[in-house]
Amino acid sequence: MSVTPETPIIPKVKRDAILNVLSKGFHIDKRPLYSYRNIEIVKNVAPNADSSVLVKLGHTQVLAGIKLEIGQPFPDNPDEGVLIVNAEYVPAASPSFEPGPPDENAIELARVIDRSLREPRVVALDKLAIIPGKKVWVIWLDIYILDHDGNLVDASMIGAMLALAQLKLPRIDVDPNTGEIKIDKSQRETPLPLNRYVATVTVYKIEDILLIDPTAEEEAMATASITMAITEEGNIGGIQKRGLGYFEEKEFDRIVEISLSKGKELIELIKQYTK
Amino acid sequence: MSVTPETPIIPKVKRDAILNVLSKGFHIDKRPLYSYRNIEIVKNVAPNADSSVLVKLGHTQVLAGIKLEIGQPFPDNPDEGVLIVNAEYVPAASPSFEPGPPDENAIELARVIDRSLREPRVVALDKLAIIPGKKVWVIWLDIYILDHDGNLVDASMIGAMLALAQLKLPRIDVDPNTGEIKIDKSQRETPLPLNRYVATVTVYKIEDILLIDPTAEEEAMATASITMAITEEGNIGGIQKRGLGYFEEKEFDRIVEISLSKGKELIELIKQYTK
Amino acid sequence: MSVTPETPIIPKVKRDAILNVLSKGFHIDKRPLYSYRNIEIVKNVAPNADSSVLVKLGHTQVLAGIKLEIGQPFPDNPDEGVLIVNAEYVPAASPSFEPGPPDENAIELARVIDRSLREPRVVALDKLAIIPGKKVWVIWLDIYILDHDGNLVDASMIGAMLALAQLKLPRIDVDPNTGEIKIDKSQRETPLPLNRYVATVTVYKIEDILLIDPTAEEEAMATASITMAITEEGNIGGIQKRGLGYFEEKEFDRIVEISLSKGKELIELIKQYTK
Amino acid sequence: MKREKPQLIINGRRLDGRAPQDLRPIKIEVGVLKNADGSAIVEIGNTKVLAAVYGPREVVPKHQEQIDRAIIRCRYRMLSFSTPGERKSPAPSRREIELSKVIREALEPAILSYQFPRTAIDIYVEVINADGGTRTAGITAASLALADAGIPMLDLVAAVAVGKVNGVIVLDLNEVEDMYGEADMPVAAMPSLKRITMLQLNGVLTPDEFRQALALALDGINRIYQLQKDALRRKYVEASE
Amino acid sequence: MKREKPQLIINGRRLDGRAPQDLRPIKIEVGVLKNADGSAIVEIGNTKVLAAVYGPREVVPKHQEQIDRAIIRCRYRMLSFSTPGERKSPAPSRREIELSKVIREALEPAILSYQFPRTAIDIYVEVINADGGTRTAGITAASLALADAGIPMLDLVAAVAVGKVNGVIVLDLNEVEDMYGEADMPVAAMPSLKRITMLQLNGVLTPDEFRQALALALDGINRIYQLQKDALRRKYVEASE
Amino acid sequence: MKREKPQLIINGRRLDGRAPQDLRPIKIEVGVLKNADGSAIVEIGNTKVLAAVYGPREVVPKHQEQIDRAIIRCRYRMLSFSTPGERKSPAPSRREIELSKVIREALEPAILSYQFPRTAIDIYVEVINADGGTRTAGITAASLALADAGIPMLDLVAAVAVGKVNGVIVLDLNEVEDMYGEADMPVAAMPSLKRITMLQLNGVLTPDEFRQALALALDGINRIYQLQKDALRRKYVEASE
Repeated sequence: MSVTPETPIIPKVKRDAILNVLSKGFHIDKRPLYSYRNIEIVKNVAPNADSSVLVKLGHTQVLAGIKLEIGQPFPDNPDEGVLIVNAEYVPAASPSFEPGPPDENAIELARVIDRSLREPRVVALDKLAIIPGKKVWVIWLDIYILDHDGNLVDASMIGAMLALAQLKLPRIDVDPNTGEIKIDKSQRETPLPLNRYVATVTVYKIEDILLIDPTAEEEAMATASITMAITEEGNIGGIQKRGLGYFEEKEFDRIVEISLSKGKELIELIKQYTK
Repeated sequence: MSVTPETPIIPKVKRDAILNVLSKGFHIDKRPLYSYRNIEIVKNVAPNADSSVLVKLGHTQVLAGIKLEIGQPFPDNPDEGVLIVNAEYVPAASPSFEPGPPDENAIELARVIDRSLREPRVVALDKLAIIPGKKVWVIWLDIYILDHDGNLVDASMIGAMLALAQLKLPRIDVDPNTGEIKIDKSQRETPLPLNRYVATVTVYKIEDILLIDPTAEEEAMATASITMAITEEGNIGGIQKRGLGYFEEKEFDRIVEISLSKGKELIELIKQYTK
Repeated sequence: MSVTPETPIIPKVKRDAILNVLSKGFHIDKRPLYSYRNIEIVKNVAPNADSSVLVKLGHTQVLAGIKLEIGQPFPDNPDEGVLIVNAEYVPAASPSFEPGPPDENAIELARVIDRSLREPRVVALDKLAIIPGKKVWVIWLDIYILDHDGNLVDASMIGAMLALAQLKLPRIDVDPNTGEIKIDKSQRETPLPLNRYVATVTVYKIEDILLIDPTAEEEAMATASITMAITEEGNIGGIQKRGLGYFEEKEFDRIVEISLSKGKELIELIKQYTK
Repeated sequence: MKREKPQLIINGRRLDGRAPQDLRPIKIEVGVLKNADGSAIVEIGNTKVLAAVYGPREVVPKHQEQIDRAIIRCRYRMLSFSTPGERKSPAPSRREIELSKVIREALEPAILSYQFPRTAIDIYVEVINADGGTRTAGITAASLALADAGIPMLDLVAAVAVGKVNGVIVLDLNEVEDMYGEADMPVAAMPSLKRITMLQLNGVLTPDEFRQALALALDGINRIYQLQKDALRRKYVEASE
Repeated sequence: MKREKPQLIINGRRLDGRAPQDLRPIKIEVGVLKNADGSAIVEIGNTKVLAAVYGPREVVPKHQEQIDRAIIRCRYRMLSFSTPGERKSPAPSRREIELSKVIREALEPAILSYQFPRTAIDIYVEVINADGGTRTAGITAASLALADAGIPMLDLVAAVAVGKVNGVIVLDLNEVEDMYGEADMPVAAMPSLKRITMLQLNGVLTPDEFRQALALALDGINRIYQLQKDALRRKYVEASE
Repeated sequence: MKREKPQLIINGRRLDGRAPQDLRPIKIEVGVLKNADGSAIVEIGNTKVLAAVYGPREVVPKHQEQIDRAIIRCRYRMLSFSTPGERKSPAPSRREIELSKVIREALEPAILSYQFPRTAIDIYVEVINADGGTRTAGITAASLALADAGIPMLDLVAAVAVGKVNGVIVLDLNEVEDMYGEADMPVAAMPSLKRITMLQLNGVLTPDEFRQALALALDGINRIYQLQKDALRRKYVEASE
C-alpha cells in the first residue's frame, strides 16, 4: 500500500519568512530561484567498485557506484547489455529514513533515474553484448542517499551519469574451447560506450511559485514537483510528477523552458567533470 | 502462528431473528436451508488468461483464471503435468481482508480446492506430458475472491471446475533439432483432458441447525463447517472440517446425505455451463 | 538492527543470595564454579536424519541433526565438501523466544559453532569431494534449542561434535554413462572423516566472578561471556565475546587457563560417547 | 522501447482501425461490489480494471493516523493471469509499487481529506486484463469508486495516455503501441479545474511534441470525464428508480 | 496419491505386521521440558512429536487480544531433518500453515477459553521424526501439554488417521501407507463427549467406506485416549511421590 | 582460511611494505553529515567506513523502549559495490547481522545509557570500501560519531585486528592477509580503562600466540586512540574558530 506521508510541521512564522524570500525570487540561502547550489564531485570513493562518485549538491550527498558482471541478456533483447538501477535512502541521511529494504520513494527514484537513462538510450547497450544472445555486460548501478538536504533526483542523476561516464570496461578473455569468460579487472581500456548525456531538472511548486533545487526545508513546503529528463539535443526524455498537489495546464510552458535551460547547464557541468 | 480469529459481534436481536428464520427451515433471504443461491457465470472475463470465469453465487464473487506454461514435471511424477492452485482474498472483497500475501484462510482454501481436484484425478495429468520426464504442461489456477458474501469454498470450486473445463490447450511445435518448444496461443484445439467433474458442498452448523450456502451474515454465526468434495460417481473425494466448533458423530449421516444430493445438483449445473 | 535486549528483572534479594553463593565458589545448584552440570546424551532421536543427537546439559536441551545431500562445491573451494550450520531457538524453549526465522542470537550461535568447526578443520572437507569441482557432500547441520537453562553455546557444540562424529556416509553409485549419482542410504559404512575434536568453553562474568556453565538464572546476571573453542591439541580455535559488559586485560590469563582445562575434559567426554 | 518497430500506422489508421485522436471503446460500471463502500469497473478496449474503496474508516495500524486529515492508502495490482505471456508472480513488483504511489498522488489533490481527520481511505485497484493504459484506467475507475463511496471531491479525476507511434502523436495507446511506440505519456487531470495531477513520460519527445501530446491528452480526458459522469448518473437513476 | 501402488497388505497383514485395525506402538511422556508451562512427547511407530504450551499469558502484540476469551495460537512445524529425503527448508510451507490452523481448530472446542479473557495460550508442535500421522500425533501431544499446563478443558482431544490401503480400511497409517494408499483420513475427537473436532480426507472413499472408516477412527481414538490418561496419571503419581 | 597460502611476508615485510607491528595509514574525519546528530568517516588503508548516530531520540516502535536506560540500535552494512568481486546483495547477510550485534556490544560498555531512559541511540555503520578490518574501523568510527553527537561515554572505543600470517603475529590485517592468513583476531577496547569490549578469533592460535596477539592489538588500539582524539580536537578547534 502506498500511504499519504506525514506532512512535516513547519511553524507559521518560519513558513511566512520562507515564502517572503521566495516571493522575492530567492532561495533561503540567497541563491536566485532558478540556480543550483554548489556542486562538488569526488571521484573513485570506493575503489572496489568499477566506478564510483560522491556528489555533493549543497549539503545533499549522493554516492553512486557501479559493479560490472557478465550475465545473460533479457530474452526480449538478446543482443543488448543490461542496466539495473537501484536506489536506497540510507537511514544515516535523515532522521525520518528507516533501515530496511527500499521503500516506495527509493523505488520511484531508482525507476525515474532508470527511465531517464534508458529511454534516451544514454548507454549504448547494443554494444555491450559479449556473446550475442548468451553473455552480455550487466551494469549494476546503485545509488545511496547519504545526506538529504533536498532535490535528491537531480543529485542522483548527476551521480548516475558521472558513474557511467567514468566507467572503463575491463578486458575480457573468452576461452575459445570452454566458452568461459574471464574478466581481468586490472586492465581497463575501453570507456563505456555512451550515446548522449542526460540530466534531470526537477521543478518544485511552493504555493504558486516555481523553483528548482530546494533545500530540505524548502522542499517540505512544496506541494508537487515535476522532473524532466533533458537530453544533450534539447529533447525531453522522461517526466515524472510527484507529490500531493497538482500543476495547472498553463504552468507547463514555463516548466519546459526552465528544464531545457537548466538541463543544458547541468550537462555542461557533467561533461566538464568527465574530462 | 495460527491465531483464533476475532469473532464478529452480532447484536442479540439480530441473532435471535436469524435463528428464528433458520429454525423454520429458511435462510434469511427466504431460500430453503438446503438450496443454493442464484448462480451467475461470466466466461472469459480476462482474455489474457488461457481460461477465466467469474462466478457470482448470490453476492459472493469469485474470479478464477488459468495461465498455461511449459515446465518441468515433479521428480516423483515425471510423466505427468503439473497443477498449481493459489487463492487470494482480495482486500476489496471485505472490510476485514487485508492486503498482503495469502493468509492461512486463503492457503487453506487453495489447498482444499487443490485436493478436491487432485485426489479424484479431475484433470488427466497423465495426458499432459509433452516430452515425458522433461517437459510437461503446467496449469496455474488462480482464484481471487472479489466479494465475500459467504460460502467461498463452494463458489471457488465451481470457478475452478469451470475454468478447467473451458480450457483449450494451445498448439505446440517441438523443434526436432533444438528440442525447443514453442506455444502458439492463437491456435487452440484440444480441450484439457478431464476424467470427471467434482463439486464441493459445504455444510455449516449454526447452533444445532445444519445448512448450506449461508450469506456472510449467517456464516458469521456458524461454529463449524464441513466441506465434502463429491464426484460425478457419487463418491467422497475430499473432506475438510473448519471452524472453532465441532460436529457430533451422529450428524454425519445427514451431512453425507446432503453433500451427495447437492453435489450432484452442482455438477449438473457446471456441466450445463460447460457446453 | 541489533537492539539492546531487555534486561531480565531479578529481585534484589535473589540477586544477593546468588552472589553470596557464587562468591563462596559454588553455583546455586551447589556445583563448584568450574564444573559442568550433568550431561546426558540420547543418540539417534530422529531416525530420518542422517545423524541426530539430543544433548541434555542440566535442564538445557539441544537437538542436533544432520541431513546429507549431494551438491555443488563453493567456487573458491572446488575440491572440498560443504558444511552448513544453522541454529534455531525453538519458542518452546523459553517464554522469551518467539516463533519466526532465526534472530541475531541464533545466527550468532550458528556462526560461532560454524567457525569452531571450520577454523580448526574438524571435518576433513577435502575428503568429501565426489566428483572434484562438480559434486561434493553437503552436510546440513541443524541445531535446535529445545529447553533453555543456560550455556547454550557449549551444549550446542557438544551436540554438533557428536552428530558429526556419529555420522556414517551412505554408499553412493556414480553411473558412468549419465554421471548421475545415487545415494543408497540403507548402506552406511564410512564414518565421516574428522581431523580432530573440538569443544567450546564459555566463561561468564558475574560482577567480578568468572564461572562456567551457568543456569539460566545465573546467566541472566552475567554482564559478558567469552567462548573459546579448544582443540584436542590444546590450541585456541575460535573466540567470541558476547554481552553488554567487558573483560579486563588481566582476566585473560585465567580465562585461557579455564578454557584449556575444561575443554580437555569435554573432549574426553565427547570421545567416550562416540565409541 | 524496443528497437524493431513494426509499422503501427498505415494510411493514417492505427492497427485497430482508430484515427490518431480516437479513444478505444469504453465501458464503465459503478457499484459492482456489495461489500466495498464504493466500486467501479472501467473497460477501455481490452483493458479491464476494477477499483474498490473503503472508508473513511478507522486507521489500523494506529501510528499511520494523521490528526488533521484522512490518509489515502492505495494499492495497484495486476492479477496473475491479467498480462500477456507468462503468469505474473503475485509478489508486488517495483513497477506495481511505483504505480500505487503514482495513482495515489493522482487522486490526492481531488479528495477533501481534511474533512475526515484520523481516518483512512483505502483504494484497491485490481487489473483484471492488461492491454495498455492500466494505470490510467485505474485512476478513472478509482475516482468513480471514491464518488460511489460518497467521499467528497473537488472534481472527478480522469486519465488517459498519449504517445508517439511511428512519429505520430496518438491518443490512448494499446499494449502493442505502448511496447513498440517511441513514447508513452500517461496524464491525469481534474477536468473542470484544468489541474494536472499525474504526468509521466516514458520515451523521448521534442518540446513541441510534448505540448501537442499534452493538449491531446487533455482533450481525451474531457471525453472520458463525460463518460464518468454518465456512469454515475446511470447508477444514481437506477438506484432511485 | 501416486499411481504405482506396491502391495501393502499381504495375507491380511500390513508391511509392518499389523492387522488393519491395529495401532502402531505408542509411547507418551508428559512434562518433558523445564521452561514450558506444559509439554509432552508422543511417539507412534517412528513418528515422534513434541508439543509445548505457554499460557494463559499476556498477549503480545496487544491488538490480537480478545476481551472475552483467551486466543489460541498454534504452530505446527517439521524440524529440518525430520522428514525422509532432502533437508526440509525452515521456511513455513503452505502445508505447515494449513496444519497449524487445522490443529488449532481441533483443540479450540476443548479449551475453556472464556475463563481467561485477554490472554493467549500458545501451542508449539515440533515434529522430530515424521513417519505418517504427524498432525494427529501433534494433536494428541498438544492436548496433553495443555493438560500439563493446567489449562481447563472439556475433555482431552485424541487423534488418529484411518485410510484405505489396497482396498482395505486400516487404522493409523504409516508413511508408506499414506504415500501409496488410496485414502488418508485424519480424525480428532473429544472421546468422552463423542465430538469430532477435526476431520480431513485426502483420497476417495465411497459413502459406505467413509462411515466404516469414521467408526474405526473413533475406536482408535478411544484407545489412544486411555494411553493419554495413563500418561497423565503416571506423571501425577510420580510428581506426588 | 583457504589452503593455498601465498607468501605474504618476505624479508620481514608484508606485501604492502609494512613491518608486522605497523598500522596502515589512517585518515579520520568527524562531522561529515549535516542531518545526523553525529558522524565520522574512518579510512584505514583502502578500507573506508562511514558511521552516523541519531539520538538519544524517541523510541519507535514504542514496545522496544526500556524504562531505565536508552536502547542502543546498531546496523552494520556493506554497500553493494564496497567489496571485491561481485555485487553484494542488499539483503542483510548472516555475517552482517552478527557484526551488527558484535559492534553494538563493543560500544555498549562505553555508553552511559542510563542517563537517557526511554530513548534510543541509533548507530549506522556503512562500509563504503572493504579491504580488511571493516568491523574494527566501524567501531572506531561509530565511537567518534557518538562523541560527535554529544552522547556521554566512559571512554572512546578503538578497535583493530591482529592476526597470524605466515606464522608471524601481525597488526591490522588487510583483505589479502585476512583471506590467506592463519588467524584473524579483531579486538576493541576502551583504551584508558584497559577494558576489552570486543574479541573474536577466526583461525587457530596457540595460547602463547594468543597472549602475544592480544598485547599487539592493545598497542595498536592505543595508537588509534590518539588519532581519534586528534580528530575530535581538530573538529572542535575548527568549529570554535
